[in-house]
Amino acid sequence: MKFRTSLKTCAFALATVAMLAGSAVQSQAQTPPKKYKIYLSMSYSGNGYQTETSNLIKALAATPPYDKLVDLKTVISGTDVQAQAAAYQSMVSAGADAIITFPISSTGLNRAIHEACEKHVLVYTYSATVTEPCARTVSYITAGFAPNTAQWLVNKLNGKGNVFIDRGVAGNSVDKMNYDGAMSVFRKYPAIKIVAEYYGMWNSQTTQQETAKALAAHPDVDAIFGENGEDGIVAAMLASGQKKLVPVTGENTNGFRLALANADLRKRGLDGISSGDPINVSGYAFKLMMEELTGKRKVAVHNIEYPLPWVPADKVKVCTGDTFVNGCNAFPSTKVPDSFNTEVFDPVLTPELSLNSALHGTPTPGATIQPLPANVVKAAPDVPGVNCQHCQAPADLFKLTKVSATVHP
Amino acid sequence: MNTFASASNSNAPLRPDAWYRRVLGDGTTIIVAILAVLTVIFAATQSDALSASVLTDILNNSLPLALAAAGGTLVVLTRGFDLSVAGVVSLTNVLVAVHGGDGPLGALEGAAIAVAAGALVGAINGYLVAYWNLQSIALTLATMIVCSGVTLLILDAPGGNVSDFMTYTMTDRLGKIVPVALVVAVCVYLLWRALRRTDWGVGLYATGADETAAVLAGVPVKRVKLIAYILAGVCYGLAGFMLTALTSTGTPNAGEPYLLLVFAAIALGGTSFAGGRGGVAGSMLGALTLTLLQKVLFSTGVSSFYTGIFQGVVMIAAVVVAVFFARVSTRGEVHA
Amino acid sequence: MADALATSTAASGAGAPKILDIQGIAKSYGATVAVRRVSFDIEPGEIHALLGENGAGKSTIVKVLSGIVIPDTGTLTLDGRDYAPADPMAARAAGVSTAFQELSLLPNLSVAENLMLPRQAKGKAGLVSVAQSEARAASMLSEYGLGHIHPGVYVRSLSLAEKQRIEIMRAVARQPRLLVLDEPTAALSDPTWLFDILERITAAGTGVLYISHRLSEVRRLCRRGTVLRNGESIETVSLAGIADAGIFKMMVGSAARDTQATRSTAKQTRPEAFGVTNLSGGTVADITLSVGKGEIVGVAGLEGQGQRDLFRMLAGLTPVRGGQIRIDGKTVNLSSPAEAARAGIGFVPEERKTEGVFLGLRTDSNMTLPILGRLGRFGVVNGAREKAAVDQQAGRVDLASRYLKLKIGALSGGNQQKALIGRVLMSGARHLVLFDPTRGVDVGTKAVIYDVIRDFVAQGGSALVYSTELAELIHLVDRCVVIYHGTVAGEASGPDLSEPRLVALAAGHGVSDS
Amino acid sequence: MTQAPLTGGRPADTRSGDTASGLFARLDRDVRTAIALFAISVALIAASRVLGPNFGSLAQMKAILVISSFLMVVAFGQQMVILLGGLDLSVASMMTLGGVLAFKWIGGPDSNVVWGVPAILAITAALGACSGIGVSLVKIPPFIMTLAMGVILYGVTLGFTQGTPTGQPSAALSALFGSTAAGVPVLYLMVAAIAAGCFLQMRTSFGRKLYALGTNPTAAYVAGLPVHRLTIATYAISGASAGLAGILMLGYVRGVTLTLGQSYLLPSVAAVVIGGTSIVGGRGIYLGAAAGAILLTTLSTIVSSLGIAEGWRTIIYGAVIFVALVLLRDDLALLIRRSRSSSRKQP
Repeated sequence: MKFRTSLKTCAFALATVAMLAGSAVQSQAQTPPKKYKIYLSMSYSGNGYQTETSNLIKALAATPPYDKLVDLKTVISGTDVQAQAAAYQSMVSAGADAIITFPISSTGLNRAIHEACEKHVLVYTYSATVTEPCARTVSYITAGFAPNTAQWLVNKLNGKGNVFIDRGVAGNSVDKMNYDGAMSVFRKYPAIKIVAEYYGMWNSQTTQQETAKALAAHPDVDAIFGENGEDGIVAAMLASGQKKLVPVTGENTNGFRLALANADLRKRGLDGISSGDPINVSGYAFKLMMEELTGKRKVAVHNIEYPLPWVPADKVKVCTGDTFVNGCNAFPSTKVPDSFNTEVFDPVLTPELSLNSALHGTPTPGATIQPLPANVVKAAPDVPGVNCQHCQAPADLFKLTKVSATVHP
Repeated sequence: MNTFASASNSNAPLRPDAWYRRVLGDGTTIIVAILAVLTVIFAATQSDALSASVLTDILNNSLPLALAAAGGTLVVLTRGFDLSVAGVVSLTNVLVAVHGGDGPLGALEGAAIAVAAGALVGAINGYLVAYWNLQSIALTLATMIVCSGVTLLILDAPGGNVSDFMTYTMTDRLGKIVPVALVVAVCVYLLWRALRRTDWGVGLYATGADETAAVLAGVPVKRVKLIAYILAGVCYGLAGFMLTALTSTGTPNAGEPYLLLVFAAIALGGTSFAGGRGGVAGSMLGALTLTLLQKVLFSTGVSSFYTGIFQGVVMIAAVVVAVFFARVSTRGEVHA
Repeated sequence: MADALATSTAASGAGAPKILDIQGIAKSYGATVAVRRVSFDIEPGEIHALLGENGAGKSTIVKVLSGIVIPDTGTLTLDGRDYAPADPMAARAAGVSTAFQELSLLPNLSVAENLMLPRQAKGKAGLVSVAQSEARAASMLSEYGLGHIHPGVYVRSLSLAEKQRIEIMRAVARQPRLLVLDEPTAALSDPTWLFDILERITAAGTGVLYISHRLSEVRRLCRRGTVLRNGESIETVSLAGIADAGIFKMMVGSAARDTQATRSTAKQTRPEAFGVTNLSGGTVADITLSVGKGEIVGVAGLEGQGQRDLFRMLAGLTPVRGGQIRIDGKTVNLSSPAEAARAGIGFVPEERKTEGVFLGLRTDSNMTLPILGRLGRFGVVNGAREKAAVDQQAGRVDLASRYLKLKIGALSGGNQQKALIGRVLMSGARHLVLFDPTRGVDVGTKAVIYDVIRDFVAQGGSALVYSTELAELIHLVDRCVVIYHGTVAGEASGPDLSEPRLVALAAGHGVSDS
Repeated sequence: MTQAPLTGGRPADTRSGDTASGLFARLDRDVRTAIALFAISVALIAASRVLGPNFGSLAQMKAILVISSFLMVVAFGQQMVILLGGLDLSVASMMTLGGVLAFKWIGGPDSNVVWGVPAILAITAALGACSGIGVSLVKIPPFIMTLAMGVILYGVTLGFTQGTPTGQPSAALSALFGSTAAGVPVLYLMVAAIAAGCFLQMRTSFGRKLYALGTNPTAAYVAGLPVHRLTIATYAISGASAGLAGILMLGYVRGVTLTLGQSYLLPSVAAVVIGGTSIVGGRGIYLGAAAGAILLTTLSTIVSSLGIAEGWRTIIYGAVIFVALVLLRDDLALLIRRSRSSSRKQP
């Protein structure tokens, strides 16, 4: 009886999937009539980012037809590598079909992932990457966040001025890559002086403190290159009590975008680019993984690039509703905290998602999973230590894609 | 019993404590018990719990912590605290990843580097604590910070390349039976047994229990401390080395989690922070317990959000039980 | 002074090369002078007694001889060779071994390990061989008649007496040229064991420095003895030619005379202030005594007879096993010092440094500690009132006001003791329980302390005082209870209250043997 | 302390109290330490002028003070515990908890502050008291008790928030760090707070008994002090001050993360120890700890403006801590005096 119903539900589920996907009939016949056991492994760093990414995945897993198809378990391991490695191993022995994870180390988890692959467990990492070739990594990292924002700053400064660099976590590969990317641009301009360089730990609170210190020492700063937690930079500038604000580049916190949208702050000199790490990368990774798992897509590439968000100050538009309709890309502060990462959904990649998905992990009422565009997968360039072990980074790794150098050294 | 009672029947033979008292008094007993319980739960809740591969994984994952805890124990036995463990593990981790060579010889070279670096840091700590009377906890904090600085100079992002020999052979099973990790652990333990049976070993316990009396009895207290810190450094070095093999990479802040975990393991192992009581074996088992606990919490499906609570409770429980048994086993002693 | 030196040098003038010759040793710690000028010598095969009150400098001499303390000035020669040990091992190597009063045994090691320290017996591969160590230890133990102690036993489970035996045996077993024994019989109920050993080794020409409060022992063992007082060697005497009283006089010195103040000899019966009945606990077997209002009762006894635990039970430190404690007529249960204090007991412990004063704090803070609550409102201490209280109290115990602002650790032992007693009085105690209140303090301070105690009782308080100095008790107290083997051996008061009488009682036999 | 019988205690600096002359020398050693630390901080800032014209500006000092205020608050509780001869490793989680609760409860209308702050302080104090009970009654080593408490609290916070702290910033709290005259109000508050801290330690009977208990637990027991109550109260204070730091942090950064307190654990210990407080307890004053906190903050500010690799910055940071430790050793003065006076054996 039970078996029968489950069979029926699966049949129904598959039918819908097939309908939506419009893919070949054989594929559904082949797919086994069972729930996929999927583990979401987060290495808790404790900032809102972690929760929002996982919420998107939970929301998608609860969106028909995946709600019938997916048995999702979330596992949080501490901030040390062994803990997460042990978690992977436990998941494999618990019979996971797939693991989608935010890896804490780009290299430290390779063994555990390798073992998982050998047991035919599909491993997807989102946002952060690993160098183990058998894993699929979905990330924006390689999309040129640092060089583009840095170049934008240089253009803005006409090639001369004092700049702060707000870095992430010392000794982290992404931090190094962002730094190298930014410096690859700044070095070209001898008139650009890096007067302070500090670690904001990718959270608003530390960023604000470190920025405040730097501002006190260098009130004459002309621009600030920021990373995640950049709303702290704006907060620090406002708290420092100087009239004059300076251009800031950063990632996608709602506080930052609202500040960019704020008219009188703009008048005081605030300007900037909101770019970098999109929450939605986890949703995209999950959908991609499901399509590969259900056999509806063969993913050939290991490292998949997520398109770099790029929102200049004048493009910031506060949404009235709970979705990004007619080009709005930020939410009123009554709806989300400043540290909320806004880039939560993409009309093309994840139309199923809404604000509540990101905030509470709940599916959007009435929404059903939409298939990803057929040729969506974009291979990411190799970056040694980030997404491949022994490899050469392409010479044009830090090429400019969003802006072009308008000033010349 | 009081002085006069014993004085009056002072010719009644005095034999060593009954075995059960000694067993109870020894903190290791408690940790073994806890370990047993956890293993049973684990075996009951996870089908392949006792399979060779799972066991090897657990041993591999807990070995670095076990080694670090073994080192920390030596310092705790002298009534000291050594926070430098975090720095030294990171440091040796990147040193091995960057300078370690290929094949068995390369691994050996890496181990040598790690041990040397650890010993050096340990020597600095030990000298300043023993001969300059600096507060161990504060000094080693400074050493830790400096070490992590040096680490960042050597490697400013995860990297280095670790030979396949280390990555795979060193974490495999010898002849498909005995996990290398187990072999390493046993070797370290045997080494400790040997050291315990030297004048330094006896002096270590004497120093920790009562420094004044130890001096009166002619124990070279300062040298004993110095050596303790050096050997601790060596253990941290080995921990960093094995961590490199386990993670097959050098990570500049790999040691940070160990800072507090080490002391958790030591406490679980029944070593007294008042010095002079406990041993390395307990601490290594304590480390194993912490790893196994994670596994059990997973297999029993405890919501990951609350794992911390369980770890903390287990720690406290272990110490309380140890304190209690210690009292039981030492009841009726004359305190002169 | 000069003649004292003369005699000592005269004594050491002729004869075979001395085992030990000490000349003009001095040692001071910061402000506190431990030893001023000490000179004496020991001949081969001699058991030389070192006599003096607590704090006279005996233990410092022991530390100097065992290489723990390096003297500031003075010379030592051992077997005619210069002797300046840098550490305990050097002393041992030179042939001096010591059985310490504060035993140097490690509780967490086995008897065998302790005996072998710092070098254990090695087996194959140069590792410590437990078997061999225990074998050696066992033979040693049986050789010295302690065969009943298994060498594998942890020292922490030995009785105090056994520990003392082990400590002595370890020192003797090293076959030293000079054996230093600091209060070796303190915990031994039957010292003949030790005496036999001493006979054996002195026959072999070993010199022994023997420190003990028990004159009867000293007389039995030693031909000569050197008397210390306030860190100076007063005289080296041949014990045969001098009576106990004479020795005591030398030890106590002028103190005996100038504080020979009038003692309230009137023996009227007083209402009880506090007392104990059939009290047992710790090393106390069964003690019954009572202290009247306005009365000073002394307690005498050889070391380790139970007096310590008696006092500590009254202070709420040692748990009571049986019997009862009465204070102001009410039966009380003193399970902690706090309760004892609430009950009106003011306790002065024997170990001033470890249990009495707070070395890190200023003298005035030390004194006001128990009454801080009364010195202000809402837990805030009123500086003015505190100062007033301290000054008033300082005057009472005759403590110079310039000391009050200093850390108490910088004060001499005498002044520390004054401050400590001042604190106890301040706390508003009605009953003083003083354990050796004049231990290691100079003559002047002693006089002050006596006076303080006297006017305390004069104002209706009561006091129970233990002292190792019989002379002191005799002229301070109204009556004196003598403790022996954890029980009351007897009591002396009025004309009966004399040293021979007390010595006799303390030695456990009713009639004087001197 | 076990050394005492061998070295005959430490007359140490105490002796200079009556012999040495000059106002500075006559000050209490701990006060001297604190002043020395302030001096070092000022010297650092002055020296940093070479880095840029705006170094050493009043604005910079204000900023440094504001930022160091959080560390100061945590360090206060930490120091109370260390004075006792203990250690509180739960401050990090406690601080986070304070921040998270504040975010949830105090955020929004300012009226919430009225009940929210006391409520949170009460909770954190109670949790601290639990550690105190474990340490004093159950006799669990402070290191382990507070470590475990920290781990547990982190788990609780994680579960309580399900990963994301939710709530609103509090205008009232943010006002403390007012935008324009940045620091000025805080400045006064801080001076007052430091004074209050020292007052609590020096002038209240609680503080006095705390020192007594720290210097000599045995004597404290024999003297009949309420040892258990003192211990528990002290850990409660530590918990509350960590909680307060968390609340303040919400005011500063209008939002909280679950890593709020992590970066304050070791600095809190470092600030206290550098401030001349002995880890074995009984000596040191809050003025020193506060100075230590300011020094550490100043140091990191200046270091982050040095154009050198992060590695070198960290090394410099650690090295300065080390130097401070050596310079402020308890018995340094004594050692110098000895090595000058005679070839006496060193303790």
